[in-house]
Amino acid sequence: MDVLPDEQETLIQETAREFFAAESTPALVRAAEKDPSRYSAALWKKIADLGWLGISLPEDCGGQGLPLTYAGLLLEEAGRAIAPVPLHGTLVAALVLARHGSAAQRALLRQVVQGELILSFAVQGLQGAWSPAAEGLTGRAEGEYVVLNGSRTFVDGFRESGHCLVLYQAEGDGVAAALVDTTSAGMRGTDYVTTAKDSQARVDFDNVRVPKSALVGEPARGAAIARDLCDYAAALMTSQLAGATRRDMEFAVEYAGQREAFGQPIGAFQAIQHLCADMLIAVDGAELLVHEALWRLDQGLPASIEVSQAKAFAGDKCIFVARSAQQIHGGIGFMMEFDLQLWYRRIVAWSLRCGSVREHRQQVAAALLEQPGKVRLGMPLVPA
Amino acid sequence: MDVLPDEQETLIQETAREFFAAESTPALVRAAEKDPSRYSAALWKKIADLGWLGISLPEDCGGQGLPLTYAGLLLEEAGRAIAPVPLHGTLVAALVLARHGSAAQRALLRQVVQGELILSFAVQGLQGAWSPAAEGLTGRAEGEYVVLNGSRTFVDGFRESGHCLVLYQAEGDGVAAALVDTTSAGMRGTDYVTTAKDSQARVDFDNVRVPKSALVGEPARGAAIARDLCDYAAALMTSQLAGATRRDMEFAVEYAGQREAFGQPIGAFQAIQHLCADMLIAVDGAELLVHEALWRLDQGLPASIEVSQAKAFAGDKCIFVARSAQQIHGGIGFMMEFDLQLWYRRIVAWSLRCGSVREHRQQVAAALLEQPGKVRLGMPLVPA
Amino acid sequence: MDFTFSEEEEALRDEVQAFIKDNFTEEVLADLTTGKRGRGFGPKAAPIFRKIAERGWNAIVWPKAYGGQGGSRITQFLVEEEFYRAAQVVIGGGGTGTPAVLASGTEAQKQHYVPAAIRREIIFCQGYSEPHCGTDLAGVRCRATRTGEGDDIHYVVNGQKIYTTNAQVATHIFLLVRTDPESRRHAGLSILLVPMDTPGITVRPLLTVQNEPGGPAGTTYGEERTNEVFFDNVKVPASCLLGEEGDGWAVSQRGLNLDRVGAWRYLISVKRDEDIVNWLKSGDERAAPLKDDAAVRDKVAELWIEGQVCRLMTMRSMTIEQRGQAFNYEGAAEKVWAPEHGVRTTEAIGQMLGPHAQLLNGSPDNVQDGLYAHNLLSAFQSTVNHGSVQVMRDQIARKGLGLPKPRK
Amino acid sequence: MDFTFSEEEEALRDEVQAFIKDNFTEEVLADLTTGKRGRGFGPKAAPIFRKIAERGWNAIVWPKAYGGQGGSRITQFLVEEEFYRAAQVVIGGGGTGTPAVLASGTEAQKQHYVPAAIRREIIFCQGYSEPHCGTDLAGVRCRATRTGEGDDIHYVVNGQKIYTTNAQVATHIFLLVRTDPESRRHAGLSILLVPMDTPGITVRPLLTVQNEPGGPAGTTYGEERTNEVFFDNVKVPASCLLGEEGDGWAVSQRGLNLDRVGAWRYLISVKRDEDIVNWLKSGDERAAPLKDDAAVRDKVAELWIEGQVCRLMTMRSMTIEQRGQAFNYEGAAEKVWAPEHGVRTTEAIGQMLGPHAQLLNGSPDNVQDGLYAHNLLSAFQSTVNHGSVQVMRDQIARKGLGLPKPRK
Repeated sequence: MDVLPDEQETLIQETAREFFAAESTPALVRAAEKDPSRYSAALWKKIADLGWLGISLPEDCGGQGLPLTYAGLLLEEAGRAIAPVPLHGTLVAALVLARHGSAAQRALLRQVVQGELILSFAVQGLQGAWSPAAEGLTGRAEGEYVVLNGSRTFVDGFRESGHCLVLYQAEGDGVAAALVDTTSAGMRGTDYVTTAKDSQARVDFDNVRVPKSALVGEPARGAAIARDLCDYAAALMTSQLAGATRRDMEFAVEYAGQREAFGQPIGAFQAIQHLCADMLIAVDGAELLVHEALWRLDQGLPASIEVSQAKAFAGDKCIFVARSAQQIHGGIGFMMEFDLQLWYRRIVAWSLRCGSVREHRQQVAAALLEQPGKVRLGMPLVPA
Repeated sequence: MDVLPDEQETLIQETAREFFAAESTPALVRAAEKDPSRYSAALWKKIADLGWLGISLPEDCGGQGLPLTYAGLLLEEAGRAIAPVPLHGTLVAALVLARHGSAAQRALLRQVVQGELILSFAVQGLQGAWSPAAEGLTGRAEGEYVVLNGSRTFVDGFRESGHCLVLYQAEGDGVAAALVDTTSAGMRGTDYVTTAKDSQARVDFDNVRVPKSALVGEPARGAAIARDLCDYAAALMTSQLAGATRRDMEFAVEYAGQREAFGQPIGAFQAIQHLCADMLIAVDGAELLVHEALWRLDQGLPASIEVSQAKAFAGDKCIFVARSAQQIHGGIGFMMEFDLQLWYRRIVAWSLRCGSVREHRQQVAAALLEQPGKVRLGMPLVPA
Repeated sequence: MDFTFSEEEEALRDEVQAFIKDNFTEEVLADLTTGKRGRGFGPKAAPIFRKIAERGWNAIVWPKAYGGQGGSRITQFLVEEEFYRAAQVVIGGGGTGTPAVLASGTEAQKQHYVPAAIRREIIFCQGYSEPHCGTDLAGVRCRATRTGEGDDIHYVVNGQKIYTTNAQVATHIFLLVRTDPESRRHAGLSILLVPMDTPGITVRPLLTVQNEPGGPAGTTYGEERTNEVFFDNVKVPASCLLGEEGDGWAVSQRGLNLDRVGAWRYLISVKRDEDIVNWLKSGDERAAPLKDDAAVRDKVAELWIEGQVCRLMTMRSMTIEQRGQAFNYEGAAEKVWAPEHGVRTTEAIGQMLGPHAQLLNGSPDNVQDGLYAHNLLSAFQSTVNHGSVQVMRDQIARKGLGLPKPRK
Repeated sequence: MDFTFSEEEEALRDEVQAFIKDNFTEEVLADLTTGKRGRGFGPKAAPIFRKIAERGWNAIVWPKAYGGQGGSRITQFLVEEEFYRAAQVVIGGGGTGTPAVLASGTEAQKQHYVPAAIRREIIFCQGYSEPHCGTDLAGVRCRATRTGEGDDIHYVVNGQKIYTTNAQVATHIFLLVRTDPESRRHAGLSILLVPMDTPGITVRPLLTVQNEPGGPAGTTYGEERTNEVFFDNVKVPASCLLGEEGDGWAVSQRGLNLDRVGAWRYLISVKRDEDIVNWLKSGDERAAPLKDDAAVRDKVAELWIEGQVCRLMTMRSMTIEQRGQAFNYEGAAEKVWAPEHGVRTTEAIGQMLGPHAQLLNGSPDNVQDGLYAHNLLSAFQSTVNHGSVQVMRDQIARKGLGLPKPRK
C-alpha cells in the first residue's frame, strides 16, 4: 500500500508537465478551436515522437508497456494543459484493441504509436446513456459482413479518426464491437457545438457494411469488451478532467494571491482561503479515486465500480472547483480574451462525458444494494 | 402583497416572546424532561389563562378567532423557548375539530381553551410514513361502534391527552377520523425515548371500541379531514421548528461575538461570519415559507404543497443551522450542563416529525410533474 | 401578512400579458435577441418600448411630478416580472440612474433626466468597475479634475471603466470618479452623468464566454458583450455633477436598494427551475426516464422549494420598499441566496441532462436550443456581479447579525 | 502506486480477525461499552489488552529498542482498523503521549514511558484545552512554577483543563502548561508528564449529550463522559518535564502527525456509510421502500464514494508516514473531509429514516438500537475536536496553497 506516485511515475509526470506547458499554450488551444479539425497536428506529432501514444500499450504493439497508471498520469498532464489533441479517444480505443483485437487490428497499433492513425470510439445512443449495453445501434449479419443501422452520439474526434471502435447490438448475439473504417459508405458524422469547442460528433449509420474481419474479439466476449471500453474511457476521461481542474484551481490560487481588494490580496480573506482549501480537497479526491481505479484496471482486478466512483466524484466536484475558480476571478474570468474560460468550458464538457454523475452513482448503488452480503469500505464491490 | 408581519401580528409575537422568555426557562425545560408527563402543567395553565390556546379557534368555541398565522407565530415563540407544553398536538387537533367536528366535539374546545383538556393526534403507522392515507390502523363498523385495530406511532403527548384525534382506514369507506377517549379499553401507549426527551409514544389498538358519536365529519369527508390534519400538523410543526432554530442561531451569534480565540472574538473571523449569514438565510427562508403556507390555509386556499415546501425546507435547513450553532460553540455545546443542547436535541426531533424531507419533496415533485400544464413560480400547485 | 396580489394588480397582469401577446411577435423577439448580442435593440423592438412608456408601465413607482404613476412597488414588480418573463426585457425606468437622480438630483436634473429616461430617450449605463477594482469600488481611480471659470466650469475626465454593460447603446454613463486626487477610499469620489457622445470617450467591446455561439432567446444569464470605456480628456460640464462633489459614494448608494433584488435578479435565478420541470413534462424522449427517476424528482422538488424562497425573499424586499423602510441585511441575503440557487439549479440540470448539457445553441441534438448549456457557461456570473456573495455575506453578518469587524 | 495490502498483511488481518472472534465475546463487548460510559474498561476486557500487547499488535510501528516491533505504519493501521471495527477499541500505544515521548524524550524517559505504555500500564490523557481556549491552545494559562533546589527541583502546577477525555482512567496526563508567566502565545509553554495520582489533582466528570441514555455498542461518535481536571498546587518533579522548558509548543507538535488521521478518525467518519447499506439490505420492513427509492440510492452511492475518499486520504497519510515524509496540508485536509463527511452521512441517514431517526437506545421501534439517532446527536463533534475544520482549512490554504496571511 503506497498510494502516491513513486519516483518513476513522478518523473514521467513532471516530464509530461514540462512538455505540455511549453507546447500546449493557450494560443495553440485557441488556434485549434478555430481549426476545422479542432486539434493541433503539430502537437500530435511531437507527442508521438516522444513515444507517449504507446505509453501503456504492449511492447509487441510498439508500445512502452508501462502500467495503465502511466497513461493516466499522461492524460492528467494533457488535461492540465487542455492539450488540443485526440489523445483520449485514441488511447482508449488502442487499449481495447491491444487487449481484445485481432492480430491485424493489433498491427494497426504501430501506426497509432507513430501518430499516423487517430482512433475514436462510439458507445452512446440518441438517449445519451453511458452504458456497455450498446443501445441505439444494431448489427445484422449478412454473409461476410455486418450491416450497422442506428446512431452513435458524442463520438469525440470522429472526423479526424481513421477508425472508430463501435459498440453495437448484434442480432441474437448481444453486445459486440467492431473497428469501423470511418470512410465506410453510409456513415455520416455531424459535428456538435459543445461548450468545449471540441470535435464531438453524432454519427449516423445507414446500412453501413462492415467486414467480419473488423469485428473485435469473439462474439461471446462482447460484453467484456464493452465493459473494458467503458471502463478505460471513463477512467481516462476522469484523469484528463482532474488534470485540467487542478490547473484551474492553481490559476485561482495564483490570482487570489495577487489581486488586491479592500487593502489585501483577496487570497488573504478567510472566505477565499477556505474555498480554495475545499477546491484542493476536491481535486485530490478525484485524483486518488482515479489512481486506484486505473491501478486496479492495470492489475486485471474488477474495477468498474472504482471507475464509476472516480467519474461520479469528479463529475460533481470538478465543476464546483472550476466554477469557484471563475468566481474568485470575478468579471475577468468571464471574458473571452482571458484564458481561464478555456479551462472552464472543457471542465464542463468533460465532467458530462463518459457517464453522468447520476449514471455512475446508479452503478455504485446497484453494486452496494443488489449484491448479497455485507459491504465494507476497502473491500471491492462487484457490479450488479 | 405584504409578506412581513403587520403591527398587530408583531405585537402578539413580541408579547408571546416576552412571556415565554420569562416563563419557559432552561431550568423549567430541564425539569420537564425529568417529569414523567414531560411537560409543565404550571406553564400550560399560564398559557391557557392568556387565552392563547384559543388564539385561532372560532369565537363560538371560546377562541379569539384570529387568523391561523397568529397560531403560527405563537408556535414560533413557544418553539423559540422550547416550551415544554403539549401546544402543537392540542392546537392541531383543536383546529381540525373546530372545522370538521360535531357540535359535541366543538363544545369540548371550550375545555381545551381553558387548559383543562389536552388533545393529541395520530397519523403514522409502523412504517412511520407521513400520509393522510391512514395506513396501519383499520376500523370495522359494529353496530353503534367502530372497532379499531392496528398501531399509530409518534403520537406526541398521548399519555397526558384526554382525547386523541385518530386517522384510520374505515372498511370500505376510505380514510376516516375519530376523536378517541385515551382511556378506552384496548388502547395502549408505549413511550418512545427520543432525542427531544419528549412525550412521543407508540399507541397500539387492540379491538378498541369507539362509539360512532366519536367519528369526526361525514364519511365522505374523511380524506379532506385527514388532509387538513396533516397540513395543520406539518405547518405548525414547521413554525415551532423555525422558532427554535432562530433562537439557536442567535445563541451562536451571541457566543461568537464574545468568545475569543487567536486574539479576536471568533465572530470576527470571516468563516464564522459567513456561516452565520447562511444560518440567518436558512431560518428566514423557513419562516417565509411557513408564513405563506399558514396564510393560504387560513384563507381556505389549497395549501398542501406550500406546507410540504415549508416542512421540506425547514427539515433540511434547521438541522444545518443547529449543527452549525453547535460547531461554533465548540466543546461546550456538547456538554449536558450547557443549555445549547436542549435546543439541538429538539430541532433534530422536530425536523424529523410530521413528514421527512424526502416525503414532502415527493409531494412537491408529484404536483410539479404529474399535473398537466406548465408550471410557474408564484402560481400555486395542486397536489397530484 | 398578505401573500396575494390585489384584484387590480391581477387585472393589470392580464392586460400586460395581452399586450405582450399582441406585441412581442416572433420577429420582435428575434430582434431583441439580436439586441442582447450587443447590436442595439433594433427597429422592430423600439416602438414597443414607446408603447410601454405611453402606458406608464415602466414608471409605475416613480413620482407623478417626473412622469411616473406614483403607484406601488409591488405593482411595478408584477409588471416587470411579466416583461422579463416574456422577453428578458428590463422595463424599469433607467436602471441605476433614475433612482439616484431622484434621490440626489437637483430639481432641474430630475426634470431633465427622469421623464426622458422613462421615455427611453435617455439610457444610462453604469460606470463603476475599473480593471483593478471590481467589488471594492472604493479603489476607483478614474480622475475628474474641476477646471474653468464662470459658465465654463467643467470637469476633465481621464481613466478607464470596465464591464460597462450596454455602453454601446447607452446615451449616458452614470460615472463614479475621483474628484479629489489626494483622497483615499470612499472619500473624494463624485458622480457625473456624462453623455456618451462626448468627445474623448471610446467604447471597446469585451466579448464574453456567451458570445460564440450566442445563447438562444430566453437565456437568462450573461450578455454576449460588455465593454471597456476609456476617457481621454473628456470635458464634462459641471451641471452633470449629481449631488455634491466629494459625496459620490453616498450618492451612488442612495436609491440603490433595488440594485441587487427585484424581477430581473429573481427571474435569472429561478427561471430554469420552471423550464426543467416543463421540459421533463414535454414528452421529449430523453426526458421520460428522468421524469420517473426518484433522484431527479427529489432534486427538482428541492430546487423548486429553493426557488420559492427566492420568490419570497424578493417579495420581502418589495414589502420593505413598499412600506418605505430601509433594508438592513435583506437585500444582501437575497443577493446571496438567489444567485447561488441559480448556480445549484444550473449544475443539477447539467447532471440530469448528462452529455446533452454540453450542447450549445445551434448544435444537433441540443436540448431547448442549448438553453441549459449556455446557463452552465455563465450562471455563476450572478454570484460575482453587483457585489460578490462574499461581500454580501460580510454585510449580512455585520449589519444583520451585528458581528464584529476583525481587529486590526 | 500500489493500492493493496501485502500478502503478509492480509495474513495478519486474518489472524487478528480470528483473535477478535475468540476474545471479544458478547460479555467483553458489553464490558467495553460500559467502559465507554466512563467507568473504566472493566475486568473482562483488561486481559485482552494484555494479550494484544503480548502479540505486539499495539506497537507494530514503534522501535524495537522500546518494546515495539519496528514494523510498518501501514501494517499498524491495518491492525488498528480491525480492532476499532470490532469493538471501537483504539489499540495504539498511548495515543498522543507515546509519539511525543519518542520524539522529544530523554533516553531515560523513553525507556520509562514507552514500554509501559505499550503494556498499557501507563495510559495518557491529554491536558490541552482550557475553558477559555479550545482551538487556540496558544492561550493556555495553566501555570507551572519551577521551584526548589537540588534533588527537589520541581514544578507547582495551578490551573484547569477541560474536555480531558479518559482522565478518569488515565495514569498520566500529558499536560501543556505555561512555565514562563511573562510569556505570550506559543512562547513560554512546556509539557509535563504528570501522574494522575499526584495530590492536588481533582477530576470532575462532564457528561455529554450522549449520556442519557448511553449509545449502543458501535456508536462511533462521542463518549458519554469527558472531564474537567483541576490542579491545586500540584507538585511535579522536574524529571517529568518533556523536552526543554519553554519549548512546549514544539514538543506538543512533534510526533503529532497522526493525531488527526488514522484508523479511529477514518472509521468514525465512514462506519455509518457501511451500516446504512447493510441495514437497507437487512430485510427490515422499513428498509424495503427505501432500498428501491432512486433518491435514496443516489444518496447512498454519493456517500459511499465520499467514504472512499476518506479511505484514500487515510491511505495517503499512512503512505506519507511510511515514507518518512512530513505532512504538508494532507493531515489537515483529511481532518476537514472525513469529519464533514461523517456529518453529511449522519444527516442524510436521518432524512432517510425519517421519524425513526429520533429514537435512541432503549426506545421501542428504534433502528439498530438507536445507532443513527445517537450519531445525529454528536457526529458534528468530530468537526470541532483536535482542531476545528475552520483552523484546518486555514492551514490547508496557508501551508498547502501558500495563500497569504491577512495583513494587520
